[in-house]
Amino acid sequence: MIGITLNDYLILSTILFMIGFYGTIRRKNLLMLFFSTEIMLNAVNIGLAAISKFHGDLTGQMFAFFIIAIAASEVAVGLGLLILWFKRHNTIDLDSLQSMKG
Amino acid sequence: MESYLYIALFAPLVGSLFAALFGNTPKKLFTGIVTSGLLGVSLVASLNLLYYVLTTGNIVHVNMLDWIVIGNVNIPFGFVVDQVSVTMMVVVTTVSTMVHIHSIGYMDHDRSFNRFFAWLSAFVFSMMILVMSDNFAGLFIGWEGVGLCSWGLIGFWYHKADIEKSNDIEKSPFSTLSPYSSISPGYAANEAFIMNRVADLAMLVGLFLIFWNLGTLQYDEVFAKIGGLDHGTVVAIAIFLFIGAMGKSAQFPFNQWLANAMEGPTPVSALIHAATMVTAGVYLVIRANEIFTIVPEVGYFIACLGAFVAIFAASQALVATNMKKIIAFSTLSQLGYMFVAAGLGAYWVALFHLATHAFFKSVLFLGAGNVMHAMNDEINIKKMGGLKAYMPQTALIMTIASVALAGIFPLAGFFSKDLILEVAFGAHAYIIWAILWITAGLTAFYSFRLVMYVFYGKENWSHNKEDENYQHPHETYSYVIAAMAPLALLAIVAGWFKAPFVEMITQKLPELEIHVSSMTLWTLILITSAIALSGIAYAVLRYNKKGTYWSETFKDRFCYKLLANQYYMPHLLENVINKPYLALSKFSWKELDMKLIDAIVDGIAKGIYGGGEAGTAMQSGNLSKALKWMAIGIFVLLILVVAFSNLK
Amino acid sequence: MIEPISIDIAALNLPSLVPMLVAIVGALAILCIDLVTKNLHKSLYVMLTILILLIDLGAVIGYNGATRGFFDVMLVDGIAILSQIIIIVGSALFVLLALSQQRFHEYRYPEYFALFLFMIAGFQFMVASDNLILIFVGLETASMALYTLIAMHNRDKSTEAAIKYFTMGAMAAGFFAFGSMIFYGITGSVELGQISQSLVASNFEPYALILLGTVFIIAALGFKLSLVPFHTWAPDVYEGSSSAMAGYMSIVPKIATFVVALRFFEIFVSVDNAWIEMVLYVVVITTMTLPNMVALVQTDVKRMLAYSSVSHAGFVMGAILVGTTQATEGLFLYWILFTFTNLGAFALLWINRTKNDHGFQSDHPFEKFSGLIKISPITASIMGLFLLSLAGVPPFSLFWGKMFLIGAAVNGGHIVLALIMALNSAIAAYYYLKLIVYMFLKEPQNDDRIEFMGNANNSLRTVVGISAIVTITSIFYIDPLLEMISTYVQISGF
Amino acid sequence: MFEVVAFYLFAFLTIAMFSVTVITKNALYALSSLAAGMIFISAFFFLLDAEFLGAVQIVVYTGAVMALYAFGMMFFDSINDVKEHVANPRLTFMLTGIVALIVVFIFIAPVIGANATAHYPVHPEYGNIQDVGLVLFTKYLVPFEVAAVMLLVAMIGGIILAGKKMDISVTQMSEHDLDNHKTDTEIAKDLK
Amino acid sequence: MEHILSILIFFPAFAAAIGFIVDKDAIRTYGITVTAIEFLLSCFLWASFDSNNAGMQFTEFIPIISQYGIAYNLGLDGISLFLVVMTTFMTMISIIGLTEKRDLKNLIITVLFLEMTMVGVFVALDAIIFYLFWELSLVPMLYIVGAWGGKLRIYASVKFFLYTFTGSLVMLVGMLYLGYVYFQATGNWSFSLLDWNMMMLPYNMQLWLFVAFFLGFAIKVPMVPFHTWLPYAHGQAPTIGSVILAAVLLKMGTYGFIRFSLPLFPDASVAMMIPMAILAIIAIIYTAMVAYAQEDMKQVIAYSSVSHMGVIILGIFALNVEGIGGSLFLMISHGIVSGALFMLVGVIYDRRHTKMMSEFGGLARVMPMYATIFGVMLMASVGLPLTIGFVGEFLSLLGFFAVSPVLTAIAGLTIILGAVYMLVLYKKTFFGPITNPLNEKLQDLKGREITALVPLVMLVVYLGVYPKPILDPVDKSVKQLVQVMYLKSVTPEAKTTIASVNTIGETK
Repeated sequence: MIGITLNDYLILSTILFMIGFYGTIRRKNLLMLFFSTEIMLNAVNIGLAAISKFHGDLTGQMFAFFIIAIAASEVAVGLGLLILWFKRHNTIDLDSLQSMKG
Repeated sequence: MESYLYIALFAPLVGSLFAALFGNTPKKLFTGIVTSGLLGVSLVASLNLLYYVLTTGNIVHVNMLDWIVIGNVNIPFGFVVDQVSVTMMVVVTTVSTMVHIHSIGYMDHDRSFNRFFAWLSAFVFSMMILVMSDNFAGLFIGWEGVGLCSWGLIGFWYHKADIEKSNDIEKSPFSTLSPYSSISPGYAANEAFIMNRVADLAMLVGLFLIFWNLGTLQYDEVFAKIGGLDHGTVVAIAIFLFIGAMGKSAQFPFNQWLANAMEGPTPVSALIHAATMVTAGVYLVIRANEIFTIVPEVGYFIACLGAFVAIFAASQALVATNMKKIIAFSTLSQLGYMFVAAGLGAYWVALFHLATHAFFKSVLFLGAGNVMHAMNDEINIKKMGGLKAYMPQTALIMTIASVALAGIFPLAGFFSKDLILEVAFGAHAYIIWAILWITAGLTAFYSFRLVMYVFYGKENWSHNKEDENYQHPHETYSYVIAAMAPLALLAIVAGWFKAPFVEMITQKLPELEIHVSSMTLWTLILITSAIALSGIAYAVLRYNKKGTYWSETFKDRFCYKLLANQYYMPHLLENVINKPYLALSKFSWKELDMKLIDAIVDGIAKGIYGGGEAGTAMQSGNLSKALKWMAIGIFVLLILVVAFSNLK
Repeated sequence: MIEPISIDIAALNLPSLVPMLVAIVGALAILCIDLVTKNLHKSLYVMLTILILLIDLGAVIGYNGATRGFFDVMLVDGIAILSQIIIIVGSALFVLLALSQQRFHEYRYPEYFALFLFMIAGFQFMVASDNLILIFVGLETASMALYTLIAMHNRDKSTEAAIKYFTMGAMAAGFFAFGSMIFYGITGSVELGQISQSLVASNFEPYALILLGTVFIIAALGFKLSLVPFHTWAPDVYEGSSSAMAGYMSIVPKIATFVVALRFFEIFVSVDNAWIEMVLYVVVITTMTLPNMVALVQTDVKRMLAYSSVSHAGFVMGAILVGTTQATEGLFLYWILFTFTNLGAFALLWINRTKNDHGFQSDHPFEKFSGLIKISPITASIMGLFLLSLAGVPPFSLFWGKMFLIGAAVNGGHIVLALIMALNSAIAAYYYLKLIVYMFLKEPQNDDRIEFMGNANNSLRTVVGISAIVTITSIFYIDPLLEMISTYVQISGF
Repeated sequence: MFEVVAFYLFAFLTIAMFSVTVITKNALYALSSLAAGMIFISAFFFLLDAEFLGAVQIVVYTGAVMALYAFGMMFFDSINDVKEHVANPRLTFMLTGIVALIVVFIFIAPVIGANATAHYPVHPEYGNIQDVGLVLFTKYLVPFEVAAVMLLVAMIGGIILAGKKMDISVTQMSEHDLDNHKTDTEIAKDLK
Repeated sequence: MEHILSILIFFPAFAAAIGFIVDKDAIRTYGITVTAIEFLLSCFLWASFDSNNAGMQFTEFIPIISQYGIAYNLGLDGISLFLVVMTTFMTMISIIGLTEKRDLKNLIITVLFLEMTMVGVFVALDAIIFYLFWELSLVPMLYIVGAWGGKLRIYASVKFFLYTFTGSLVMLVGMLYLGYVYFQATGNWSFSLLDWNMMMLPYNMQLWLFVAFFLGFAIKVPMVPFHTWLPYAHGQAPTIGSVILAAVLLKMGTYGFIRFSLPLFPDASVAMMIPMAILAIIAIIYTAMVAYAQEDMKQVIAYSSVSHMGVIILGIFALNVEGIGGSLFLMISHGIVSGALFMLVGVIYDRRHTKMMSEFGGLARVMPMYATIFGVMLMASVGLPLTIGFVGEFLSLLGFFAVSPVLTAIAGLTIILGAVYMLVLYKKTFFGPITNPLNEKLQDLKGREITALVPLVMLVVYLGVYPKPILDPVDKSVKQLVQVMYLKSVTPEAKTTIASVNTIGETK
């Protein structure tokens, strides 16, 4: 009977990570862009949890736990920045911030 | 004796410096007098030394102080007075003293009177160093020194503008029929200096060869060791030294500068370009006779070249109307004679002719100077005529000089020149002899052609002030004549001292042996004198009959143009060397340096800068682009993983 | 049923935590003060911050406990101490710049200084641990604070800069997490020491997977160190944030990350792994060269300096590539000298920051500085001094760093690298020279918009003065400095 | 057997959800699919008997994060479709595609990490929560505290950035204006 | 007495530092006094120099980076002595003859700083210290050219800086590598030349290091094809800049060859004799032609410097006492002569604000004294015997003749081509009628210019007639140098070559 190996989990996590990755470089709406970064972090979490399961080692879960915390705080700061920008320019379109170049 | 040596050497320097003090001030008569006086002192000292050497036969050798001492090099300021150098000293000091005095008169109207004497005395000093030095380096000092002074004196009237070149043979600065000796004094001066430099390079190479083979430049040591070298090296040394000599003595192909040097004031021509400097080459060959005797083949080449130059120059003198150039050409041809003698190993003969020639040629020039002075710088002999009536002494002196030059018994020229012919014959160099023989005739002819044109016949100028060719000829100052008299006298009597001279000089220079019967000798003397006389006769008679020499038809002939244009050598120099060199230089500056080398340097810089501008494309300022760049970074790294995962 | 766990406090080696705690407590204290009394002048907070930093510094220097602490989470070895010293000193000098003559938005917030201290604590955790988790958390703490600090300058550019930095930072965080996950997966540990051991034990198998993890870590660290091609944020962020902050960012976060990179790459360099060497070679060379070239064409001084510090980072990255002890010493020497010089340069820009720059497309265009030598010779001379030092003209401080690093490369057998380093210094000289040319060789353009030293006051002058003195007198203290560095580096066995 | 089914089911669901999140034009869809995805992920945690994580996941994300985003979206009133003109999606897609391929390809090889010694072994007899608690409050106490600080920082940051004081920018006001003691509201008016 | 070299280095710097306080009306006097004192110090140095001691004298040693073997290590021998004296002398002269008006204060202070670096280069015995001064000298020069120069001044100065900077950075890598080699050989670090001279290097390493150092030096000299910065720098620089640049800065490169390349890489030097000679000959002939093509007086002299530096290089790579000694002497003479020539051009530029030859003509009539001094310097520049120019040129060529008569003959063209461009320049400028009415009323040399120029003229003549005072110490030290090369060379060919070029009768 087919069991689920660590690889399966890792592949899944990779796929999710890449979806998030794709989203980050594709999205132009900053809010949605942040969604994608969340996805990336969550994908990693799956991997970590899986590894910790298959190694019988708790570190992975710890790591995942901290990553969740990090993700949460990123949301806070990110939204703060977005709001700041939106108040001035009434848009959160990524192409609106191009005042510096070269 | 050392003291005399130092006096003889440094008196001119003192004079020169003294005159130089007033170099930029208006004419001060005493500068002329002082310098002349100091030269007189130098002359006396030289005579004293001559007497000493003559009587005792020992030579004076002093080592003043070290000059260049490093590594194997040890070059002192050393001076030697031996039979050869003392002869030169006496000749130089004599002529230059007279020339100085003469110049006081000749230059009296010139604003740069003082500067002139500063240069002139400086020249004498350099010449003295040249002849008195006891090593090749010292000789080279004098060698360059005289070059410098001749530069300063040829270009004495530097303020004259350049003559534009023209094809009209009457106006072209390149022809001997035009009133211009050269493009401009400045040009002539530079030309002379640079041409000499070319020869000097060869001379330097010669010195280097000597040094690296013998480890010294002292005459005595070099001549002592020279035999030990292998033949090839000695040949090389001899050739290079002689090339140096060719430059100074304006031998072909370095001859052109001498003719152009006639831009300088006439006393300068008399002193530098007739009597002394141009003979330095001959002196070098004589001085280094130990080297040249080892390599007779080189000597023979020298002789051939000398013969060629003799006739080459004489032929140009035939048609020239530029008085000074005529005399310059004759100088050139006489130098040819000397080289023949030197080349054939008759060194003392060469020296003897050098001396006699110095006397009569300088006085000839001085005479010409008087004439030009009287005709306010008219130089075309065809615009003169009948001047004997106005300036008899000058006429007399110049005639004497011409006779001496022609080599008529018993004047000085006869003894020395005739000897050379004998030498040539005795060396079985019959072709050379023949050439010289013909040249003797030509010489006699053109010198008297000059005399006739200038002093006899009808006056080709007008007394009346309105005419543009108005002239007011007059005899020059008496002291000028007085200054010329001794030289004229020497031109007559110099030959008579042949016996004591030989007796003295052969202590230093090899004996002369001519293996021909006295019978042939006499015949030689006769035919030589014959051709000389006939030359004179032709000149005189033809002029008296026709009043001119070349028919108008003849003037259109090529050979006439050839001679009048100095065998087109100036044109050659201009078009084959000067212009291409300038063009090449411009090319290497504008094209190579600017457009190639510098462009490459700037190109690299520009390339980097351009890279920067291209690099800014990465910085579009668009966030999503930036994120893409990160993705690309990951991508590239992964590619590297896949590609090089074997690296470990 | 869980048997009680008993922990020996002594074994925890709490002193290893003290420095960070000092910073954190200080931050909290500032927050409390703000709660109690509002609208106190910023100078109070600046001075408090400096005091706290001094105590912090004392705690760092005075530390003489074991290298390991708190269940081996803490790792206080030589380079940790060294880098903390750099971090703290740099920060202390930087915070003085807050006492600017003119009023700027961020300095109205007491929180600003609290965040600042939190950030420093974050950096300290980064360098004082080899546990990927703690490193990650510390890094994020610092970053969060940094994003906020940048944005608090509160003009469009600064907000834009913060957003850009933040977004890319989030992505980098993802990379870091992913990379760590892979290493955890392979080795079952998140502590670099153990990772290294078990990798050596398994002879780097599965190799491809290890390299994969490495790639993502490189990307994450590369972002922080602004290595090409992860550097694209740097110029914009530097330009957007205030000159003071820009100068700070060019120094402190980087040294923290450098230490992490040092610890990480040590795993591979110690077994001189060919792949890493190649990759680092590529990265180092591009990071040195490309920003150098781009800096040539900049029209704004601050942006030029941004590129230049990117290139400097690449230069120092070379030390990690070489990997010898001398190289590591060189890294720290270089960075200490660079700290003062760069801080000085940015501080001078900060001093010349004026609010009425309307009409200029940026804060510090080159034209603004033309003929400065005629207007205020001292400023011009000092700025020239810093630029020459950055260009590596002896005997100014950075020359010794350059020389030492190139020397390390040579001694490590990387002649080519050394040559490229040298040539890059030559390229770099050009854009530093560009500003010198404007200041010294051009005529001043009398433009009423331009006002020099508008932001200057004694404390700022002090910072510049200190930097200048350090830059000039380097020749006298290089020897002891090097002694100190080498002792610290050698005890931590790099 | 159940495990397998569950894995594939949830794998499919999460992938689907997240794909919607990154592809859809409608922000609302994106948000909700994201939330759903998060919940499904927590399912994995339960599968991997990390109940604690699972709980945290649901609480933090669907509780906190999503709420925040929701507020954010209302603030930016991007409920309706957002229009994005992606520069060249094909390149982007290929880029990620290739990267993903490589990574997956590498992952196909079994992770030989199995031999790795568990430094903090799981004690099934305790149950996950206690287990986690043990490690978290011994080994990972410091990171835990630092995380606390981080959250504090994030909080302060969020508050400041979104705060009212940022509406007016002292940085952009001339010293002169600042000197005549204008109140912030006046200044704000001037800026309008 | 112990620290005379340090005093010599840092006195000008210190003076410059406190010079900021001096009022700008008094600054010229201040500058003259300082440089005069400096010159007297260097004379004192000369006086207390022991000519019979070929080794280093007045050495000082203070460790700077002990663990990397870098030390503040100074010393002086016959090779560097006169370069130091010449430096201080020319600096003094150039400040005396200074006619610049615009912010004089900055200018003089910069020159004083420059003097420090120049002296430092010549007395440093530690490679890094040498490099330190070497690089530092660029900065003041950059400022002088860039701030007081002509139209293209910024381009010129930046080009000068970057070009030389790049070259010397490569050299720095070479130095560091050499230090590493020394470390491997002996186990301890040192960058001291004296230590380095102790070690023998394998042939290939010598070649590479030679190239590295070559880049640094050749660009500074400058040797064709690295010379293109020079015409710009000279053409744009103010008079004082050109004077110092030509007189001293260029000598640093050739000095570097003698001090580093020859003793450290004897075999490489032997192998490079002919290539270097060919480069030198190209420089001699090619730049002489370029100089002839110029229309700007200053450019002529600038290119002529390149040409003369070619002769110096030639002499150095003769690898015999005559050649090296000669090139050293030529460095001194070229320093004095070209310095004087640039000053003379400056004189006319001050009066007419143009350097174009076409603008002039017939100046000899209105400015006789100027013309005279120019003439003297011209003759010295074309190497007329009994002027300072001859001795060096003669010895350099003589020396190389031992290596290759043919090449020497070609290189000898310098005495012809040099005469060509200089005399043509002289004719265009001073001879002929006065064409341009503006030149009618030009004022001849006046007080300050005379006081600056006359000493130079006297030197030109004195050292031309009696070069012994310089040649003696040079002889000793160069003999020792050649000895060192002979002992250190590892390949037998090199040994034989060095021996043969130093002995009489080996040339064919």
